Amino acid sequence: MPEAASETAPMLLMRGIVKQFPGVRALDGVDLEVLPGEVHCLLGQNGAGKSTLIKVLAGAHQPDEGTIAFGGQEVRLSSPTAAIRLGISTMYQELDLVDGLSVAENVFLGHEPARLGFVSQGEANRATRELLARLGHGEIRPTTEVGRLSPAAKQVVSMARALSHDTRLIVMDEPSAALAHDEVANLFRIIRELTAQGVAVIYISHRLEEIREIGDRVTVLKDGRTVAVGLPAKETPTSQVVALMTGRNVEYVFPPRRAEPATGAEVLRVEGLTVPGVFTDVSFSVRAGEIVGLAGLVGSGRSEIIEAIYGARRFSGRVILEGRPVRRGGTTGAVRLGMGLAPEERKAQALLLGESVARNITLASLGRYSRLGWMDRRREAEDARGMVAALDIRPPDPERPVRTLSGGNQQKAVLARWLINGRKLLLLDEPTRGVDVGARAELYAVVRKLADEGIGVLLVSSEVPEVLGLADRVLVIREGHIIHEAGAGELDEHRVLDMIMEGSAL
Amino acid sequence: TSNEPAAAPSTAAAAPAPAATGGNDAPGEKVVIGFSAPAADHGWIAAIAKNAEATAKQYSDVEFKPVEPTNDINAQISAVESLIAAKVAALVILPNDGQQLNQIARQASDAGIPVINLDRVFPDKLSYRTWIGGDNYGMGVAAGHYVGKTLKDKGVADPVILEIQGIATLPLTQDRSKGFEDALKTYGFKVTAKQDAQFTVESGTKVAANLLQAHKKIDAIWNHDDDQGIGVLAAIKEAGRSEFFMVGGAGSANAMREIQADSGVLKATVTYSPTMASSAIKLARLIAQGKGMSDLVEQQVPQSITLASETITKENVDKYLPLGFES
Amino acid sequence: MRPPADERAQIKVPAPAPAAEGGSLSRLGLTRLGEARHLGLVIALVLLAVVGLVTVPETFATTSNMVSILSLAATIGVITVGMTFVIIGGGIDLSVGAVMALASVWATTLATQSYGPFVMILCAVLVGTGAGLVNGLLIAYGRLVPFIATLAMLVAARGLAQRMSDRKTQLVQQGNQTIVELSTTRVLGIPVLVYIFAVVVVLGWVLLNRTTFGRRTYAVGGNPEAARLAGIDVRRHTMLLYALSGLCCGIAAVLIMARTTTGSSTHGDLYELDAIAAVIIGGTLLTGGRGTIIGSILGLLIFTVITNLFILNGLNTSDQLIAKGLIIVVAVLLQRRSLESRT
Amino acid sequence: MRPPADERAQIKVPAPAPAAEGGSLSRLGLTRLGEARHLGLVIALVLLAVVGLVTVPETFATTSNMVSILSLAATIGVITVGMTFVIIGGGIDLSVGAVMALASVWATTLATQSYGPFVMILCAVLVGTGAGLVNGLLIAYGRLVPFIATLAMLVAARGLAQRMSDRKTQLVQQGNQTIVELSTTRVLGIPVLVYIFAVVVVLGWVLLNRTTFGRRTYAVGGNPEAARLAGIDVRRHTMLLYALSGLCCGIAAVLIMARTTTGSSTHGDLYELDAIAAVIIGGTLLTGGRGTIIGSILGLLIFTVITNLFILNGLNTSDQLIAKGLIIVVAVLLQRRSLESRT
Ligand SMILES: Nc1ncnc2c1ncn2[C@@H]1O[C@H](COP(=O)(O)OP(=O)(O)OP(=O)(O)O)[C@@H](O)[C@H]1O
Ligand SMILES: Nc1ncnc2c1ncn2[C@@H]1O[C@H](COP(=O)(O)OP(=O)(O)OP(=O)(O)O)[C@@H](O)[C@H]1O
Ligand SMILES: [Mg+2]
Ligand SMILES: [Mg+2]
Repeated sequence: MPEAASETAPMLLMRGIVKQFPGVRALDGVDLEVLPGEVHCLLGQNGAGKSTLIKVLAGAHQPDEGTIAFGGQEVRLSSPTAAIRLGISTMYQELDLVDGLSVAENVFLGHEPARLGFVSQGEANRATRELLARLGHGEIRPTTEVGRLSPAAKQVVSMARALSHDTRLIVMDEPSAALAHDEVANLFRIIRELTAQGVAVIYISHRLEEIREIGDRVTVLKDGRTVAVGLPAKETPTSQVVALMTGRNVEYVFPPRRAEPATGAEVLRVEGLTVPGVFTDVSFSVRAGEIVGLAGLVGSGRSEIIEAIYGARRFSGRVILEGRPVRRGGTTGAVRLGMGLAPEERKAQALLLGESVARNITLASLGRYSRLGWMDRRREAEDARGMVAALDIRPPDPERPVRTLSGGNQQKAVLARWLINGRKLLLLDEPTRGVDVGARAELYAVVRKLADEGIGVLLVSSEVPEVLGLADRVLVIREGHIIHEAGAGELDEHRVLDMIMEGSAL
Repeated sequence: TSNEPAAAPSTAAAAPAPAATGGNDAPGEKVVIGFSAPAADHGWIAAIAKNAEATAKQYSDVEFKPVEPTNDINAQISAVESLIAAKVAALVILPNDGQQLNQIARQASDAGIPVINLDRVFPDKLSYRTWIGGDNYGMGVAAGHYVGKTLKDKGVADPVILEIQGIATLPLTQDRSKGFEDALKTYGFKVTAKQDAQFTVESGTKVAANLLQAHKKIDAIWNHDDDQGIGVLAAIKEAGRSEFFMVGGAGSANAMREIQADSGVLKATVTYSPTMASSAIKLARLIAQGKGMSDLVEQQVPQSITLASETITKENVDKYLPLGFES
Repeated sequence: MRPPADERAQIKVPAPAPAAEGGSLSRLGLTRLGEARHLGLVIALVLLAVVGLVTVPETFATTSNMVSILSLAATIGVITVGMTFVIIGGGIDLSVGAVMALASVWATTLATQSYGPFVMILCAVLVGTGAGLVNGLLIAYGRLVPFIATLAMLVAARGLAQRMSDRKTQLVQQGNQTIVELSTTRVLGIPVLVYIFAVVVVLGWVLLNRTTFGRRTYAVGGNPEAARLAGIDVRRHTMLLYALSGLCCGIAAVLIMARTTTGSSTHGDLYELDAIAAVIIGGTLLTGGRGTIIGSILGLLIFTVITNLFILNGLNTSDQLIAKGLIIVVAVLLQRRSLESRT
Repeated sequence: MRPPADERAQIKVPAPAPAAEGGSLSRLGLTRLGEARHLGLVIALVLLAVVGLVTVPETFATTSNMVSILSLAATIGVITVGMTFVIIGGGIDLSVGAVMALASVWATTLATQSYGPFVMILCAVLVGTGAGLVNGLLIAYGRLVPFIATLAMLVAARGLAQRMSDRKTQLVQQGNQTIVELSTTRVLGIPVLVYIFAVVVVLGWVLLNRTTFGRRTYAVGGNPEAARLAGIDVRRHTMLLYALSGLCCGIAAVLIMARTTTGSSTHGDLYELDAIAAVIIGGTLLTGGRGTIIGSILGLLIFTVITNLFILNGLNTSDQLIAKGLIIVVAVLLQRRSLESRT
């Protein structure tokens, strides 16, 4: 198919696109060429400019320089509507849904089926139901309020919206970040359907194996510039792609595990933990120096387990930290006892986006930098600077608003918040979501180093290879129960997948 | 009201024309008179401000220096401070609240500036040179007598008498209510229910509409203020009620025209005339120039002057109409 | 390495379902109908009615008292409808009372009155809409914070109203009594002005719930960036929301002229607080994106019934105020309770 | 169009650096110092001063006039400091004026006055803090919307103040003139009450910028969920913010007693609107998480100077209001302009 496509005229041709934000040259002359019916992958580190480029393509940003030709004609995409009219629809990276509206209302937002301004809601619901069925998610009701859906379901709604337009080119900005990998397979099925009909797809992801599976050709961005065009997705070696993206030779590997199982004291012990309706009777323990991974499907209750341990939700059962039962003191108590949580949704749950990196890092340890409430700002700044250097947060400027950092660096800032505070137990929920390859490797190294220093780590990730590669021990969760526990070395991805979906290992 | 087609005499003209009595009106030494009053967001207060300004304009020897009217005590204190700093020859002050402005008035007096206290009285006599104002208690008494006598004449036993007050937190409101109550007592009557409005048309409508629901049969209503009375009358008309009569307060031209026409429930109003502002300016001028009132024997202006509250009915309304203020 | 595609497709179905399925039916059916979320308000109203029936049985439950409550609610009710749109759309309008006053004054000047009642009505509506448009332009295109822009309008509109009326109360003249008749004429025992109120509420409800304009209002308030990316002209829509609120103020001005037979710069004092409070008690979020017209109207009725009850019982203002504060808290707690028990 | 290749290579070295390098310095140095963002306000103040110097040259620039401006600003200024905390913390407090009135009434009852001036001051401060605590409890633990909870407090506190004072103005008695002396005694030509205002501002600034409490306030307002997950007790902190605002109202009550020699249920009418407006003009976001004390005080001074200029020029109320509306819009536009030119 890609071979056939390459002979036809390009559907989209972007040349020399420049986009300047105040103080940032996000795009510095990007070229992009997409053929009809192909899956064109866009790769690049966090902050390389991928999202900015597709926002230009969606008419959401106006480029400062450069030309765009669509279907052989030069076009000006002056607004999102202009792009939609041309047949370019976009699934944005930051979910672009309105929580207060229903699924159907979101899908048809801006182009509601209407007569004289009166929405025909029945028609919208019916069309939405069809779209969702086509996406393999007939169970999502068109009338449900979107705010009540899980992130994965929201992603599906976003997809349905993109498909609700009569579209010739669909842009997907990290659609798989919120999906577990069975969901991803479903996504790929739909992408294949689309391309078979001649629709082109621009696909952005930080998971290189996905690129290999679905992609036809690859364009690599680095620092707002195109550094490689039209690489064959299946043939190009991973190392070459990574080198192009990062300018370095980063190995996409996990740091070495300790040789023998951790024998340190038990840091955390959980007994009969239950949150009714979410998970039941969960018991396990984490030793000092050990990384324990929780594997499971989206919605299997992993985040809730972590939140319950952290005191962020009500539970029954016992949580024992270093031999002492934790009383339900809420998150304040948990932090005081030495726990730290890097939550699932960085921006919504962890960061003060408008504040500086330094202030985000010290947020949970204000007490350490104050006497009688009075801040010792010099010591605070010093330590924050030290943390920025230790974790190699880039750019190494602790006073920069955290909002302007790339995803990986934001995640490092969240980790730094707990490192600076001397934790006994770290709870990591999807620590590498939306983080690029290079930064991932660095994060893995940091987590391993922490464990080696004697901290217990509980890790949740929807990427099974990550759990297997990083953790010492793996707990497999299905529908709120622990169904299997084993050393990471004894498991492979296929077995884990079988278990979390079928429970066949039981 | 401003839009009455019958070109009623202007408010300024409604102020008593300077009577040619002796040398009081002959130009004298040039004086600056400072003036401070609450915000003119209400017909009566607006008439006060206009009367003061119009009267000052009649004299070539008076420079009128008004400051920002405001309902915020704090800001009125500031305003008076600025007049003291400007060293005016006399100060006419209608305070938002006499007690709250007392200290600053005292400061003015201590600084040698004669203060003419208009209407709402300062508790400390050292704070002002002369007080001129209406008789709030007397106003209540006048209304009480009118209501009491009328009902007695009709032979109504155990009448339902309602009272619609102005702003309840003003001392003047409490004085008026006291007078009304005391006068009614002499006939053996008492007020059945009272509610306070905000001196605005709209609040009058709102309170009256609810009161009319609460009382299915009413004999008399006294409404403290003719401005809010427009709203009260509108609510009465809307409810289609007419079994009672109503007495107004303050004496606006509009109320007088209603009384004159005798077409509705409004049968009388008791005056509380904003002409007092004109008199206050005249007094300030005399005091600043060291003159007395030429009709009186004394060499100096008296320490206090209380206007009488008069009862205006269909019989005497023609006489009063030129003095009514357009609210 | 991974299970074959078709197999996975099978398995996948229930994946995000537990989240959706369980709650969706009850949540949806009810929230959309706007019944569950208003239960607390209805309970509060019923409690107030019971208090009325117990304390003043012979007056409270009469038709004439009900009509009176509705007449009282009409003016501010119309304003509340516009305010609901603005707040759902993520804004706030502090200028409503002042704009209503300005419209009432402008419509009752001698010049306007000389053209007869219909021109007066037209004038009020145009002045209201115009002021709303200015708010909208300042906020949408001048990018002023709504709080500040409408505060400035509040101050300026009151000043202008005082200036135009020379601070006098302007009577509706004999020839234009058609306007006053809106409040005095009754159809089936109910004043015309109550019908106008009802029509505005119904139109507002339809606009919010059945048209693209309403859909987009929720979107603009809930997530303006998402709305923009969906091709909605967020600025234009914002501007229209304030114009709509201004239009409602214009209609309210007609009603207040009918009720008080006057135009005055003192009309509508502090209406902004009452209207915003009614909207928020009605369950609309101050941050935008959520809310209902019915909730706002219920909230408003609670306030109106409270005042009515107090006056029927002859309570003095101080006690009224204290009780009102307590009732507000109780009403909101009741509403929260009833909402939570559902979820 | 593009810089030469080698030059680019230079810039590129740290991955997202080109973005960072340019803006960070200027952004940082200036925004942190809080100077750039206040430039517009300072310009607006200077323009107003110029107007003053031109229209009333002999009175405006006098010391006594400056002192008068500061005395006028003091009461509401103290309230504005508390309001700034509440708004940065993501809330709003509509009850400030009413709570101040209640505190002033409580402190001037005959019973309280019999214990002397210090007990009166203590009483005002305690009543204010207590009312603030009730607000805080309702909001943080009762989970009422701040707008509604503090509106209920506004209404109830006014009612209670009227009831306690029997709607009468209560004079500070002869024996307790110490309180009045706060406004009449001058040190270096400046009344003590201006010093109190200054001390409150400085303490507020220190609390916000130099203590953990201030840090937490920004965090709680900026992202309450993140604050909670970072171990901050968001509820307790929220409660303390309202108590702090109440404390400021208590102090303001002392100042208003000093200035007016009275306690009264009518004190502080509509102060809530003025204080909120000052805070927002000062650049604090109504959504929380951002803002400065200095901005709020500058915003307040703009309002006060406007009033002062009107007083000195003897403008009539209507024109004042119209002008005030326009000036607000211009000041905010100026501020926006100056902010934008920096970024
Ligand atoms: N609205 C904006 N204002 C200022 N700077 C921006 C804006 N949007 C993006 N940037 C900056 O532009 C650069 C490119 O960002 P972009 O979001 O396009 O990266 P990306 O390749 O999508 O990264 P990621 O993989 O983390 O999503 C970054 O430095 C970012 O901080
Ligand atoms: N606030 C909530 N209200 C109701 N149900 C919820 C809520 N949060 C989560 N759930 C439900 O609880 C279950 C567990 O969800 P959870 O997010 O813990 O799963 P997870 O394994 O962490 O998946 P993910 O990888 O998406 O985080 C799901 O059925 C989810 O829909
Ligand atoms: Mg991106
Ligand atoms: Mg999760």
